[in-house]
Amino acid sequence: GGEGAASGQAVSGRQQAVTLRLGYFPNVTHAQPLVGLEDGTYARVLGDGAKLETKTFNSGPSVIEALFAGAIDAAYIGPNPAITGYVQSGGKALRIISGAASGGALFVVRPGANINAPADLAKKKVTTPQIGNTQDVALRAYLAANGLKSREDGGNVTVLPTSNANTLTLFQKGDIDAAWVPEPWGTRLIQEAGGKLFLDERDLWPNGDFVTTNLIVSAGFLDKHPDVVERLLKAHIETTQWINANPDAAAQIASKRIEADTGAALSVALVTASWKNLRMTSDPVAPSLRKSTDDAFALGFLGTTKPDLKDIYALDLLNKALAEKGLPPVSR
Amino acid sequence: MLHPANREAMTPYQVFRRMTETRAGQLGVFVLFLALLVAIWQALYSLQVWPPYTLPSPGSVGETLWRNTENGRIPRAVGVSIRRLAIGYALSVGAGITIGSFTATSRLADSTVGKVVLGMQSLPSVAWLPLAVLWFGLNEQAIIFVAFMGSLFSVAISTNSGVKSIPPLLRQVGLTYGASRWQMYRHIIVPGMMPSLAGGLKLGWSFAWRSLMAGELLFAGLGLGQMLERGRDLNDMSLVIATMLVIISVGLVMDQLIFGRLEHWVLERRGLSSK
Amino acid sequence: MLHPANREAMTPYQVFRRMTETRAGQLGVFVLFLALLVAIWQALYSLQVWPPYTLPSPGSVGETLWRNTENGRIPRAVGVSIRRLAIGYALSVGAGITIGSFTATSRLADSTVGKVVLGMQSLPSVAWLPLAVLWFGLNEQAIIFVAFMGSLFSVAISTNSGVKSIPPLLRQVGLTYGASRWQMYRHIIVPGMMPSLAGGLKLGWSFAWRSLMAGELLFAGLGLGQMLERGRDLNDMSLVIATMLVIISVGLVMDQLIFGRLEHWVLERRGLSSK
Amino acid sequence: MTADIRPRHAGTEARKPLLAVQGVTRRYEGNRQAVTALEDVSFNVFEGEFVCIVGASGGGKSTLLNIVAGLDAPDAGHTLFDGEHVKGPGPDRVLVFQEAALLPWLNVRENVEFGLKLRHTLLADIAAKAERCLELVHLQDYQKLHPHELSGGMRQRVQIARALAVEPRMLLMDEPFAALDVQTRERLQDELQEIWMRTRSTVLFVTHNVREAAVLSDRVIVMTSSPGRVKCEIPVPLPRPRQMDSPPVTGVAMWIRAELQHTGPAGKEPAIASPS
Amino acid sequence: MTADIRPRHAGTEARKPLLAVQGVTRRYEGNRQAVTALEDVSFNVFEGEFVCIVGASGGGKSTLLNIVAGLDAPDAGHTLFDGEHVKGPGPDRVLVFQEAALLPWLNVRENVEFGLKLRHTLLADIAAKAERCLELVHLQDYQKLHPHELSGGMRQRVQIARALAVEPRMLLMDEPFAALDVQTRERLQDELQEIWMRTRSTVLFVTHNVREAAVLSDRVIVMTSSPGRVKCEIPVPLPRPRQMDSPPVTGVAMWIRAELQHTGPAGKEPAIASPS
Ligand SMILES: Nc1ncnc2c1ncn2[C@@H]1O[C@H](COP(=O)(O)OP(=O)(O)OP(=O)(O)O)[C@@H](O)[C@H]1O
Ligand SMILES: Nc1ncnc2c1ncn2[C@@H]1O[C@H](COP(=O)(O)OP(=O)(O)OP(=O)(O)O)[C@@H](O)[C@H]1O
Ligand SMILES: [Mg+2]
Ligand SMILES: [Mg+2]
Repeated sequence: GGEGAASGQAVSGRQQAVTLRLGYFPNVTHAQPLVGLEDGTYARVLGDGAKLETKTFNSGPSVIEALFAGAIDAAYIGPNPAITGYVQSGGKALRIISGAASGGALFVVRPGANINAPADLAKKKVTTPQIGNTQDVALRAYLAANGLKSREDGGNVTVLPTSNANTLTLFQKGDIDAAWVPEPWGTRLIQEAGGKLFLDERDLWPNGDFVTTNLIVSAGFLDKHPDVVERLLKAHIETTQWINANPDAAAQIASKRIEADTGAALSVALVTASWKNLRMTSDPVAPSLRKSTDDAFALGFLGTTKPDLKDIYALDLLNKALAEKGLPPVSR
Repeated sequence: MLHPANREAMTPYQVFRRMTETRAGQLGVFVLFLALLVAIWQALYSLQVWPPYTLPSPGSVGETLWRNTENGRIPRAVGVSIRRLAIGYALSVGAGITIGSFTATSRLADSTVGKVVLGMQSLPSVAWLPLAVLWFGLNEQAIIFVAFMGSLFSVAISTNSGVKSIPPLLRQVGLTYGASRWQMYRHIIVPGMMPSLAGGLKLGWSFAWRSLMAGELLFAGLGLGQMLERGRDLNDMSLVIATMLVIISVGLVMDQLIFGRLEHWVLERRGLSSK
Repeated sequence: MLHPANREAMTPYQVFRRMTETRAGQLGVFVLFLALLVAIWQALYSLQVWPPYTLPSPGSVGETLWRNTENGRIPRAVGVSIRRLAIGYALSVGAGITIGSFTATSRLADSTVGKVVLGMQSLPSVAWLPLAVLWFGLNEQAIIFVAFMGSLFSVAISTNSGVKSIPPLLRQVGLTYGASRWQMYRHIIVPGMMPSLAGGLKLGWSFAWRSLMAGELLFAGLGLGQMLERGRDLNDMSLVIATMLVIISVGLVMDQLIFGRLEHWVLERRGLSSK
Repeated sequence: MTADIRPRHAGTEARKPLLAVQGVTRRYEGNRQAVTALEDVSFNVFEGEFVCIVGASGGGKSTLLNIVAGLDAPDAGHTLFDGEHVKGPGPDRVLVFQEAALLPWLNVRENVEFGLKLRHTLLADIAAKAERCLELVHLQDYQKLHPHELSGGMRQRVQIARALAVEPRMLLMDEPFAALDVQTRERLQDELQEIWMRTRSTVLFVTHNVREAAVLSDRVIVMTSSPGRVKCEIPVPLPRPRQMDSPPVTGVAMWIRAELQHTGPAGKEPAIASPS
Repeated sequence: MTADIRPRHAGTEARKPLLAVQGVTRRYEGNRQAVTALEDVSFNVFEGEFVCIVGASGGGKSTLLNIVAGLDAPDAGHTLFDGEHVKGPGPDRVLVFQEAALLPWLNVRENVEFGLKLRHTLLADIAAKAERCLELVHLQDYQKLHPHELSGGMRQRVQIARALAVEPRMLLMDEPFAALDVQTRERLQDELQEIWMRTRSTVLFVTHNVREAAVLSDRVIVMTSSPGRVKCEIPVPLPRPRQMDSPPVTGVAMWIRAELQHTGPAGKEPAIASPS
């Protein structure tokens, strides 16, 4: 990070310090907070006017729980919990203010399973991380596009939503034939369990872009402290740029941060390898979120009325910050 | 039950107390109590103490309950969970009683196996998930195994302390009539530990039940644990609370049908009051 | 302890039995037993019954244990978890005994609060997570709350059955000496339920401990639960098993230091054998 | 002990009784079998009186004492203590149970102090009284033992000491001396009489030993069994102290024994007539 | 019952004793206080003999019976039963406990059948024997009750019936009749003698009632207390059946009573000399 860079923001002395409580996962898809918190960029850019507190989580739904309960103000999070959080609160609780990462989902097959074409998936066992999550929806949509169906829909592909950790064990044991998983699991399946890459999800999307991580903020906080949110976005953008410029140094920092947060290290090599399949970007890739929502709704995961995502994005501040840095705006 | 004439002179508290003298009255009081709890809940909701997406209204939870009952999801989940529980728990009761009475009657076993059992009891159910997957793969057995391990040690421990709390005089009765080791178990140890075991079995059951909820997270294979997780995953508090209510009800029904009776029966024939 | 002369004539089984007659000997036998278990483990590993990534060698687990102890992670995690546990459990014991003795002595309370307690006991700890966040935010209190709720009802239930299993004769002694309601609690009910409560407190403790492990998943804030979760996430079986061993050891030490003594003390002054 | 030949209970008929048992009936409705323990039992006990109850095993004596103590309630009839309805236990009536009802978590001394503590007696008084009562029952050397470490007779003696320590208005004793050897028994009989005379307390005493009844009591109530009823009352207006083997005591004992014959349930006479 | 004037135990000295207690010592090392219950106790009991043990409360009688039954082990000395070291309980010696040791989860009848069941007696025999023993103790109408629904005396009678039902080689009885009324007690004394003569079993019987000892026994062992030692043995070579109030029995009873004087621990004599 720009260690020596001067603080761009002057803070008025009379203003009371606001506390910004930021949630994230100690995981490779949350690169910006890992790096930016560790090297101090966030604290520096937020300045004296805002005190930063961080909380780490293991799962998206618990982030939403915390946001609903008013225990955090902003968080890095995957698209699906963001959607359910928005829908469940009737559009009241949260806004997506930026993207953070794109890509990073792999469909890996076990060599012994002899899967060479989509049709070979018939009568095979495939796992996804969680029923109704991004990868689960993507797999089911992919099956449908290739004329296959999961067992519960009357087809012959067994789709088993199970935790990523179990997937690795089952893959090693040879109990499952394929898995549609996010990073770093895709890389781990390949490196540690001898899996074969069958499909990189990027190949299914225009420009290879689909959103993996968003930055969300609670609607109330955005109303009250737009200035703080703006500075958060600046820190986010700055860190994103730095990571893209210095991937190896960033991987070192991220690995260190993960170890500090969780007490267990994720090797630098694994972080680097996983990031090869990811792109750090502020663009929330809005069309991919919409498409994913539509697929999920069609598969029956989002209730009985078609979800309305009209106000889910609040990108004005992001575009303002991007403009200040001379970067092109993003669209919703 | 109550003479109307008496009623007038009684305070509401006395009326309720009187009601609890009969089984039907107890049920009535309980239902009234539940109604009171629901009323408080509705009040909290109406006062908007918490936003509605963190505390849904009783009405919306009721609606979720009804919808999922009607479309068969809740009955199916309950059926699946209870089946798993029944198997896992039955196995753990059998094995637990065996281990527990063994460790309680042999000092050597107590200071080896017994100590390990004590330690194992503190393992959370999630610790068994990797092993379950490893040994059984993703299937019913794996889930049942988690429920089994969840309650095994607690049953063993309560059996152990149940055996140890048998008055020595009762053992001596068995001994003086020349009971063999097996006869001691059959005629003294097992019946003698019943009062204390009854409570232990009840707690063991809730260990099994809670572990089952954890075990059902192994993979999405129906069951109440999965339904709860689904509610959390979708941040659907109505579904979460509806599932919690179902879990509580199953717990209560189990207790009334099995453990309450067991305990009452054991205490009653010993002349220990159940009041 | 043992006369060498005697030793020759004894079978190994008898030697071990003899050893368990003293405290130090018991420890010795236990250590030997553990050594045996480790040997079996090593044999399983060497025979490649399971692939090494699912069953790591004792050596690699030992190495993980040692590394994480040296760099202070395990001591810190243990410290954090035990602190949380101590607070949550102490609160639940206080509240649980109050609720339990209340429901055991009032039929009205038993058929209202008591029933709700029975139902709540079957709720898995994860069900408390949303409420914990809602009421306390993401902080220590929230985690402690989960541990508290995890054991509260079990303590209440064991207190309840402990009170109910007090021989009526002992109550009558209190009554005939004119004990007030408070004196009955203080002098008859509380000491009278101790033997049965001692076991209940032990199980309550493991409920608290297991719930804590679930509560620590609320956010990644150190603690053993988090360490276990991490090991699972990384499929680092060495870390998983090392953490399990730490959890088991904490459980054993707690038991030896607190519950074992409590139970021994209670049983001993009542003349109930602990053999 | 000095001779006491005052006519203690002259004109008792006119006085108000301390305890009035009136038409008391108690039935146990077991799940398996119903038992009538007491049927229409009535009698009075006057202040300062020493009344013994004798009767066959299973005849409802313990049930009766429980009811008087307020630990059990009759199905019909009622008991008046000092003119008031007995509705529950009270510190004015203390029961010495037939079983050695010691609190297992207290040692001998703490058990004896139990009643005193509940009454908020001064600490110094507690110590002194407990000490004295332990000496009475010859257990001063066993103060620290717990109940399970005592012999049957020792347990019963602790219970007696506990009751004597609180000096209640009325002492209800259910076969208190049954587990004691002759010597201890006689000593405690003497002590009990001495305490009774000194504190002017009232005693209701169940015993199977007819000689004990004759030596101790002002009046003996003989009960039949199945169901338990009052068969008759035998007055014992002998001067005190009485000698266990004196002819008047032997005579009264023989009278009680004669009344006791055929108090058992009909049709259950012993196959071999007992030679007495 | 017919008169039995056979010299049952002539030449007992030459015969091998059924039970030989040799130098038995038993100390309880409590945490708080150590108690010597028995010190160097030795005596023999011959096949078919009826031996009574009398002694002060806390004198180690129950401890002694426990040791003979094999439920407790001496710290020094040993017991031989039928020439073999007693190492544990065995079906040839059955103990009637001082407390009413009934199994609370069994009803009266099941309690009586307990010992028979353990011995794999034929079902029909179990029923017949239980029936007979219940009648002996007059409890045939209370078969279905559980122990907590019984009176103290009834509980003790159930225990006696349970022991009699198995007809053991040696019957160890610890104050079995203490809780019983005179009538029941005398009837059971008679029954016990009758059974003893019929089955030729051996009985070791603890009692506090000196007359009971005189009426029942071939020999009385008098024990001192603190620590428990054998003070003396009194032979009772009277013909049977004996009458409770006959002069020889009264004489033996007075002899036992005299031996019992001053058996208690030194310095603990009653303040008031008992008048007997
Ligand atoms: N809790 C109970 N439930 C049922 N029946 C009972 C209960 N307590 C006593 N009984 C019955 O009541 C009758 C009288 O019992 P009680 O104990 O009063 O006799 P008792 O005169 O004291 O006899 P004992 O001299 O043997 O002590 C007995 O037949 C007994 O079976
Ligand atoms: N488990 C025990 N622990 C410690 N001391 C004991 C134990 N059992 C008995 N004693 C002591 O041993 C002594 C003898 O007890 P025991 O029961 O044998 O007497 P006993 O002769 O049967 O008396 P009683 O006539 O009162 O029944 C007593 O002083 C008692 O305190
Ligand atoms: Mg009685
Ligand atoms: Mg004794």
